[in-house]
Amino acid sequence: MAMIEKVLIANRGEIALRILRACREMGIQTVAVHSTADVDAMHVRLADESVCIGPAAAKDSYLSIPAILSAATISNADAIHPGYGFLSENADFAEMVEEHGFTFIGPSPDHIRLMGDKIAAKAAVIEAGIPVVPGSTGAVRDADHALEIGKEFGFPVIVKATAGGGGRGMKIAETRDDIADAFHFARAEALAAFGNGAVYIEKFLTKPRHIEVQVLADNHGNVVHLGERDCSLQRRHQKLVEEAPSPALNASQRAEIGEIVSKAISKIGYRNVGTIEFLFEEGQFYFIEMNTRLQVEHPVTEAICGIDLVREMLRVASGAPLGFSQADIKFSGHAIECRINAEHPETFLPSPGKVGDYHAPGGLGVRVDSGLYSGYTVPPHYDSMIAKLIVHGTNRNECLMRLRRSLGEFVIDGLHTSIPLHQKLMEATDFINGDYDIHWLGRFVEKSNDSDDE
Amino acid sequence: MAMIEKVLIANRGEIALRILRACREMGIQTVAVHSTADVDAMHVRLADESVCIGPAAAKDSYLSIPAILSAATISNADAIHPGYGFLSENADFAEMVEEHGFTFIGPSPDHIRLMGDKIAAKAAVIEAGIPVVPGSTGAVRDADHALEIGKEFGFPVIVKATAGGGGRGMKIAETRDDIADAFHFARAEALAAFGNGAVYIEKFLTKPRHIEVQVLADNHGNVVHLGERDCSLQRRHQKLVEEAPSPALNASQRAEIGEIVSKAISKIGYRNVGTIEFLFEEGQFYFIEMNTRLQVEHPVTEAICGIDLVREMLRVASGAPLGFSQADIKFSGHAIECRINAEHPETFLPSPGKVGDYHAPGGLGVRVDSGLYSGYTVPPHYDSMIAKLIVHGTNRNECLMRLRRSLGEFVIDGLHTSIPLHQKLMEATDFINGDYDIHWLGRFVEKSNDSDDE
Amino acid sequence: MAKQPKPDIDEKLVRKLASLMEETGLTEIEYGVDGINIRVSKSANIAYSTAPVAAPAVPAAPVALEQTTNAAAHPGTVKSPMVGVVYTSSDPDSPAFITVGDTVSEGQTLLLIEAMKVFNPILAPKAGRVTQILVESGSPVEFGEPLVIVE
Amino acid sequence: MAKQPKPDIDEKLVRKLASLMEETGLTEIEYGVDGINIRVSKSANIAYSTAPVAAPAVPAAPVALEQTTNAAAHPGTVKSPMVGVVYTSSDPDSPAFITVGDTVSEGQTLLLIEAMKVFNPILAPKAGRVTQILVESGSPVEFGEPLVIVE
Repeated sequence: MAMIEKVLIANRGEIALRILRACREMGIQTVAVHSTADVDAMHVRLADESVCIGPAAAKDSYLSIPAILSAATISNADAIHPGYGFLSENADFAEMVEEHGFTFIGPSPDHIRLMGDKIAAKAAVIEAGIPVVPGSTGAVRDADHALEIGKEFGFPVIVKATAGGGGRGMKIAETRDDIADAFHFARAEALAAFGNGAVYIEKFLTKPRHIEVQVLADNHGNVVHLGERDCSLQRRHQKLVEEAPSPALNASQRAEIGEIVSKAISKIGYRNVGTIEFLFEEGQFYFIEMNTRLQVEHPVTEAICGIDLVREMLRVASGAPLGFSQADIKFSGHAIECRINAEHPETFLPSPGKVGDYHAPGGLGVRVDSGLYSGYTVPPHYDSMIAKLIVHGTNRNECLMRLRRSLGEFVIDGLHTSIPLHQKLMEATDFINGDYDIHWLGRFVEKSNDSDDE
Repeated sequence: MAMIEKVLIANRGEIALRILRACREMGIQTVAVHSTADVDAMHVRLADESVCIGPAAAKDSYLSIPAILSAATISNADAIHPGYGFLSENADFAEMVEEHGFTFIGPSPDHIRLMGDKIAAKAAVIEAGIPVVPGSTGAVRDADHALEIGKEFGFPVIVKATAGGGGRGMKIAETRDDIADAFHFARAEALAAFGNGAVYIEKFLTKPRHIEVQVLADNHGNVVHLGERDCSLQRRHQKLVEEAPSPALNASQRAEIGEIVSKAISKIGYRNVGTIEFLFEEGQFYFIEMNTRLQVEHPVTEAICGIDLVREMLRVASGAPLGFSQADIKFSGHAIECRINAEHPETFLPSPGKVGDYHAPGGLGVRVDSGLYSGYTVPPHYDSMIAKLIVHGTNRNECLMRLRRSLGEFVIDGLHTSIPLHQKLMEATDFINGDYDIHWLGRFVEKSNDSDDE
Repeated sequence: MAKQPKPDIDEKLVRKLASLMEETGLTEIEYGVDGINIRVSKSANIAYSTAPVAAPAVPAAPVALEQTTNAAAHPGTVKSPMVGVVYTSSDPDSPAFITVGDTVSEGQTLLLIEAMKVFNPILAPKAGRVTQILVESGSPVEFGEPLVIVE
Repeated sequence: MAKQPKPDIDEKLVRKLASLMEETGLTEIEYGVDGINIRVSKSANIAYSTAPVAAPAVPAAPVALEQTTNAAAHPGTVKSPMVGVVYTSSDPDSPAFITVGDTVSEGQTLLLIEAMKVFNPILAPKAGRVTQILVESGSPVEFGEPLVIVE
């Protein structure tokens, strides 16, 4: 593959600006595509060229494959970066991009397709040596069999109807004393609900963390992992704060899971960036899924590794080999990202509209990725994330202090934003102690809103 | 000494904000002092407390020792950070600060005094093993003696009247062939001008770079150096762009001069941060002076070392030992700082006034230190520096590309700024190649203005 | 076109005013001298055009931009429903579907737009007279770009 | 000006108007002289009213602030010439130098301000009646802070 000279950025918002910046720093020309609602977007203003590809509705613009490929054709782009969301994990899009003679800046369509199919993905990663949530194969015969399996996996476990769904025919057994009851209950309910009493057993995680491992692979067989990110601070499956390294891992656990993941990626033959997401509980990792794209939270990894992931994506896509091996990658300090959304910090109602004064925090260790500017109007059609504040410090405490300081300097007038929620979070003892799981944020928000109402 | 709890910041502008940020990140309270012209300054708005100490004229406010000490008294501050400029290298001030029971965040008054006296400073550093520009001791007897000295120092050399000044009684000898003529000329002119024909000889540097070494020392005998900064891009002795590491030094030269400086600092018994400035030509260092304070360009050192220098100043001042030794300090990548002044980029006429749109660049590797915001009025009473753009990259080329990218994103409307000059600089072949000395920028500005006029 | 030679625009004057506006940060300048009257203004939104543009975006002269804007606002404007390449005839040897002054009926093909190797006919939304054709054959068009005015 | 040369823009006039506008805070100027007609305008700059204040700065209630502002604007206000600690009497056991309602003569001591262990007398700038004393003994004062109103 030849060096890429002009990239079409098939995305919007902060990530489009992120990609544009990386291109500009590599001397690569940029083409911004945008809907009619995004004509004033920062990255559209900054791009070398821009093409309007459709109306505000994403399905007719950012999700329209013909519009994007036509824009690439008329602008003579030679590669397309999909960003995240939209078409980034659409294998058909990746395939069509390549069929039309453009370079897709990401993994192969086959790998996107494989990881997009939950069952096939799980089978593939098991084969490649990645740990998954243990589950019984075939139906559980009787209560004794259930106990045997429960002891193998370790309690708690969950008994689930093979034909099940919608939460019926499911029962958790907290300890070995509960397993017989749970088995009989689940079987009876399964029989009543689905006419099929067959049940299977899975290990049940009560308070897992969400920890994901970033990988980077080239087309020449080189694979490295860039450590993990802890993304346990989620609410309704939306990540709000991410950090690296995870407060729950030590260096040997990091090296161990990293090596497992690198080997698996190598075996699967994956290329470009990717993330393996895990649940983590009591020292064990359990595969959730693989994201075959750049992630929102990639900057925390960049901060602790000193590696520009978008630059690496472009280099790998142009056929270049990685310029470093695993031994060259050093983790330095701690980084936290706060996602700042245009939404009410308590009700979470979206808050699009015109930005009044805008002033981003500055100084040592502070990075802001945002397409906002004073006078910009946040359109109501898309995701509410309007800025990312990424802070780096030599250790987690320094990082937290810097985050407090910079959240206090951040001015986004005219909209409700999640800044006040982040400020509350930074004062929460559990968060300060790194003591949280994937359920923690939901409870924190509820409690915090309740106490505000008093 | 006890931990510092409240710091009075005896400065203004970006450095006052820089110090405020470091304090906030350490949980230290801040007191901003300001003149009537700076009531709307960013750091005044952000400080925990602020005290108006006088009218706009610096001599009645930022240079008024009684006003600053009174402000420290009434606000119950326990330490004073002088920043740079103003009273930062005033030994009497440092002394009075300590006499009044406050901690001076900087070196001892004696060290400030020593290094403020050019002759005493030179003697002290020679004693401590620091190389200086070679000069003859005592008067030169005759042309043969002059030749002997010239051969010892290496040509060119400069013959100077012992009683001289104002450029009279001075003559450069480019080669050994010129030395007799130069000696006779200088002696004759010296005799005519000062009634004293005594002359001495110094090595003459034709195209030196300005390279300075950053040191950090605690009160417990620990000294480290943090590598060098190349500040050769100066115009009329005003630095405009600084970088670290210097394109002219290799790792062994860095380690060598660093060790010489560390040893000297140790011998002199200096504490807190300081900078030894050198001229550098043909592989040799020649002492200019020592700055006994934080410098404007300290962020490039922070970027490549991952050390927060203001935090270290505060820690050292509170009596804490350095948390690292020389072996712990790793230099990573390359950093460049652009000083952005409120002045016309060609005429250099000051351009104070009201800031219209203000938008700082963001993204990976970009740091902005500035007290500007939209609607702020840059007062005409003080230094014209309004922002510092500091960019870090894994190597010098990446750094330059990132600098171009971020200069292109920087919006400061309503004022003339040096941004266009920086943009020109980034395209200059000599600068790109790192091939410049202290005279280069002056010539570049002249040439560049001339070609614009065509 | 018109019979009498219209007084020409002195572009230099306008440019000078524009650069003065740029320099001074004004948003409007009206200037009248020797029978010439010029008023230039810049809308608040576009005030951000001194803004973070490293390289100039889509090359479009201010005058062209204004024309496009006017065309976009015209009620008879047919806009491009997609991004692609416009063609004024079915193949290079055939005559153009329409020329300025033609009367067209509703549903008549005005142009073709090629996107993804498919040629999409652009039909007249109503009957009328073609008063302007704003694109050239073979040129790229964006979504929403004015193509033809039918009055 | 010349009689009939090529019409040119008088940049100086526009610049002068622009700087006048800057100075005066006007948003529009129209100017006609000697057949020249110039009108300049500028969209209003939005005040940076909601500033980046992380922690509230100097604790001062809005009302108190307003009072101070009013006092600062009063022509009879005596302001502090230095930062320090104000005293209303020469020592704690002595009576205050002045009380509200007192008539004072020019040069009479109103208060003391201690700075650097030195007590500096604050003298009445003119004869008059003390209508307000705005500070309490022992409290810190900034430079320019209103102390007393003498009418």
